[in-house]
Amino acid sequence: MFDVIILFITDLLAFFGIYLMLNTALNIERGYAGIPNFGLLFSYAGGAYITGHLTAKIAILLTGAKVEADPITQPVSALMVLNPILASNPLISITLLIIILLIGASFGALLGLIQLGPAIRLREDYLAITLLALGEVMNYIAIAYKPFINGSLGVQVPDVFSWIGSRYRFYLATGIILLIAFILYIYAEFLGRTPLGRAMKAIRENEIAAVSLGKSLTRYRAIAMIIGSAFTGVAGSLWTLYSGAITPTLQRFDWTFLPWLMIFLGGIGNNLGVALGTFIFVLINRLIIFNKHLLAGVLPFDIVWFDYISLGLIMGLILIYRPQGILPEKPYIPKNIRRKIVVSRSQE
Amino acid sequence: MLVIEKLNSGYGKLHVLYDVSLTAKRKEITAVLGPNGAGKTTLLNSIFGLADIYSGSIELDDERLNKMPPHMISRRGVSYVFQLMNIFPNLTVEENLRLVARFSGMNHKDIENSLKEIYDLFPILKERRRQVAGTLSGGERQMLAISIGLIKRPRLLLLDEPTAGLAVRYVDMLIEKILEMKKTMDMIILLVEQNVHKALKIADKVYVLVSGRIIFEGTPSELVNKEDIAKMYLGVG
Amino acid sequence: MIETLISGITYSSLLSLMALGITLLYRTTKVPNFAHASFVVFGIYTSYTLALLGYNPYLGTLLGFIVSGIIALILFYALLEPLRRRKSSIFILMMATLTYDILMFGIINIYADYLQTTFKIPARNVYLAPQDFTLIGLKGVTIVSTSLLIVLLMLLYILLNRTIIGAALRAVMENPSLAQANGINVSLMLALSWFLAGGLAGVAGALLPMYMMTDPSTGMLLIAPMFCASILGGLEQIYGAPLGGFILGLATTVLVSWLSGVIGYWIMTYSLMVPYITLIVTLIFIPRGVVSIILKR
Amino acid sequence: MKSIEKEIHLKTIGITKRFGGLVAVNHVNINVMRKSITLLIGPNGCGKTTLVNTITGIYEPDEGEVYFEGKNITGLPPDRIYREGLVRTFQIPSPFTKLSVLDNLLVAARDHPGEKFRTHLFRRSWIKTEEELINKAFEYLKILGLDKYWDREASELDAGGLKLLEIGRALMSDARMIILDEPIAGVNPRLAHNIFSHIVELRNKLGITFMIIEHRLDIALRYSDYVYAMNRGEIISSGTPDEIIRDEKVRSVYLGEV
Repeated sequence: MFDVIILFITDLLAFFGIYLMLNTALNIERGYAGIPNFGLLFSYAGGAYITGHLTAKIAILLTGAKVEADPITQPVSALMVLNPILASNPLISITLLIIILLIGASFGALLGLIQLGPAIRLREDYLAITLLALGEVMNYIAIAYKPFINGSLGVQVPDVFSWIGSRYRFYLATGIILLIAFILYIYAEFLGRTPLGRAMKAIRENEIAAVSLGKSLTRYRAIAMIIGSAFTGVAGSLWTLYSGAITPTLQRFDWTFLPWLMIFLGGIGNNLGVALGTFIFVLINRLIIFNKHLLAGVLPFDIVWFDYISLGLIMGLILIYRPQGILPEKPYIPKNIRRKIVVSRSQE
Repeated sequence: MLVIEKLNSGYGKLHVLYDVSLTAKRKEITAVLGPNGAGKTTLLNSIFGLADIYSGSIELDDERLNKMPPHMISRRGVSYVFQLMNIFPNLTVEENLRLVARFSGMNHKDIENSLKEIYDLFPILKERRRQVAGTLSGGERQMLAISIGLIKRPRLLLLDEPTAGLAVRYVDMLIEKILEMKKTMDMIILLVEQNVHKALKIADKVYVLVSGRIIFEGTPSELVNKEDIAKMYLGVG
Repeated sequence: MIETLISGITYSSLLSLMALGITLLYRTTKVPNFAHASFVVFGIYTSYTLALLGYNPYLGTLLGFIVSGIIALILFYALLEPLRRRKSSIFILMMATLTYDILMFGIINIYADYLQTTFKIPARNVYLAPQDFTLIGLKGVTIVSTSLLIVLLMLLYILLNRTIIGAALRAVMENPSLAQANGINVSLMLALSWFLAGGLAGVAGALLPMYMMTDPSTGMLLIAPMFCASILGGLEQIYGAPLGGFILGLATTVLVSWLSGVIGYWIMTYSLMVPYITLIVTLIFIPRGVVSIILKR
Repeated sequence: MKSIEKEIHLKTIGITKRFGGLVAVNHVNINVMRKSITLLIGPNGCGKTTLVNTITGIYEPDEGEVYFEGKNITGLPPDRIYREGLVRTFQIPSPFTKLSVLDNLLVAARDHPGEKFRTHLFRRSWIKTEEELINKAFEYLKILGLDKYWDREASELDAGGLKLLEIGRALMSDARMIILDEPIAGVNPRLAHNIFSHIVELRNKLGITFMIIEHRLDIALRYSDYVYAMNRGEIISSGTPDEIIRDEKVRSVYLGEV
């Protein structure tokens, strides 16, 4: 029983961490810069698939191991050589993890720019169409181009967490996911308080006024998209590393719609709200999934479709009744200035 | 007869008009004057159901218009000629007119008669009837906008600054036409103008609206004699 | 080669029907409808259900028009109209269509599960081409889709230009506030445009299983080509949609098959990429569509 | 000294802007002298705002050229024109609604190192600039009487407050020339006079050139050096305030007197 609870909590926290990264990314893109990124899947899948493609290759380079088998098409035999080396060598494992995450971030950022590029100057609706349309492309590429992640079969990746012992592997992975999610969250909050974040929000609030005050629309949109997509790419990388394998089946529902639902629930533009929305959603969602077997056989259809309907309904209700979310956005007021003002007032 | 009593209205939290009362009679031109931002357009919007009414009443021939949606008010015989965006730019001149006529439930014969009347009033529109409305000059465009308002033979015509931004020859001509409309057509004309001089020339009754309140009510000659109001409106000391 | 051309024309006709609805909705409600693929999928399952019940699947075009039209009306009245009344932004409206797409995806899958258990058939591989007829060497779907496109375009033209309702619809597209000021019930006209757009997508969907293997997720595959065709034609002009549909449809089929002869067969696996590339090129060079170039001259 | 003051700061040559068949601005030539307060007057819909939009890059002119400080800026995008040192406000206030009043002003600052992607992470590299800017912003907020509201959401200001916020943003931009579109519409007379005396002060102290669109001539004329009167898209008269008041053409079309 205790094990089950631990398992549940680890799984919950891992999902929370991954979604927190995605949602803060989306919050930077939409909540700060006003980009309606309906194609979050593009850079997320990009990060996940490039990790699937490169992890083994980089591991071979780092360890210098002699691997005859092609790590993409014959992953099992390649991993038989690589995994023991990684398991016995924490230093190489961690280096590999860091390299992979950096690659995930830069590939994600690049993809974000590619996705935004054609519509960067255009109106919000064209922007949304372009981003949404390109969202699915990464799956088609991964399926069509076999050497990428072995087509629709997918690949397994070397385990960078098992050096702590296979028993604790998931705890470590979850811990690292949470740590990185936390760092990204802090960064997003920091960005919101910098002049850069302020300029992004100005563009979101009123394009023409912001441009007339010298803010370049394309420049700030691009920066927000680069930052956001880098986050998304990292989340994709971690997802692959956490799962140990990846197939080109990442869905728009899970990796675009749900993040939107969570940030709407929590409050777009407010990082704390986003984190809260993410936690509430993931908790309920995991509880349902964990207890789904209770419903199997009762319903005449696959329970998974029920998710689509219930979550669609919830989103509809949020849109109509509380589009600002649980914690609506508030202007940022630096405390030290407030203090200064109070002092100067009292002197007068 | 249009009777407005103690009207308070605005947009959401923005309260624009305060206790505005106004009466406009059939076969008369009632002009509402006032400086920019005084709430003149809001008054017209309130009559037409486009603003939020907090209190007061608007009655046209003893029928209450408050709370009716704009398309129902329109069907009660009210035409509103906006200051801007007042034509369908990609339809031809005649399509503009016929479209609106058909939607007011007129039969074929009435439409033809009404069209003839309008072409008599504005011969230039007859010349241009096959032209796409978006390519008309400013003055012609304004004539078309007024004609769109007239085609369904309204009981009440609301005109929002019809001469704004027009070339001189059009201003005089349009003012003449409005006078002609008053004489030949049986309707109430409520005119919002900032061209005081021209408005005073043709109006039967004048209201001056400043900061959302009516500060003067009377005939044009009475207004001309009250110098302080003229000054306040004109904004020149 | 001729066969590819014929297949290309069929695909283009179907694509045009879908893109037509997107452009129509964009002109009236000013919102890109991300739920359009769901309307198509409902069409697919309408003709499939008819086929299962032993009727001619071509009856599905008529029934699909009504079913998908109603699905679109529900979206309009349940989500978009309340949001429009609250003066929600275009962004919120887009989000609402995306949400509805998700909701409908769940519903159609449950329906597929239901068919599967009731008829004991695999309801996720809907392919009706084997039941299609042939006439003078042409497949039924080719004849029906092209002629339906022509007929529906003509009907749409007559509706918009020869009837009073169509005139009102055009007035709403041109200047909604002026239309409303002249007694046109704008909300009702918007509802009509949603019904028509949903219906057109339903017709296309009903014909789709005669042309290709379909399933509930076919919609996701189609969303990019539909929007691409619509933008390629030009969102500002209704009749741009079939133009965009044919350019894109022929490029995806004929051009790719010609290229596979020249470059190599492997290129075929990337034919799915054509709409994306076309979309990118269009947005960079002619964001207002092909029609805008033609009209300028 | 004299020659610098006589220098032309902004010059338009034959600016024309059409919308379909509508000629909104018709061959307009104006010269705004450096360090002057130049008024642009005319009835509603006469094309004043369209002229300003065409000068500041919101619209591209159909004909004609705009020179700012001797440089041709015709058709440049708004952010480039800001960079050249020419800033404008909007007739309909366009605040950044969800930002605080203070942030609204700070957004307008020029070349803020904290706005650069490369340096934004290093707080130390921009915090000094930020503090200086905050002090400067508070000075302007005090002048405009907005300092009590510095931490409110801009959407909480009333119509007059939003007008003032527009002006504050323009001042914050360190522009050499500012175009104000109806800065005192909806502002009470006392504050309006206050604003104009501050404009004069800023001109005298910092040498900023002002071009001002205004309807309330009773207030505005008193503070201006030169006036252009527009009607129906054309300049119908220009001169000193005294000359303009006496000009028959201006009286008849603008003031509506017989």
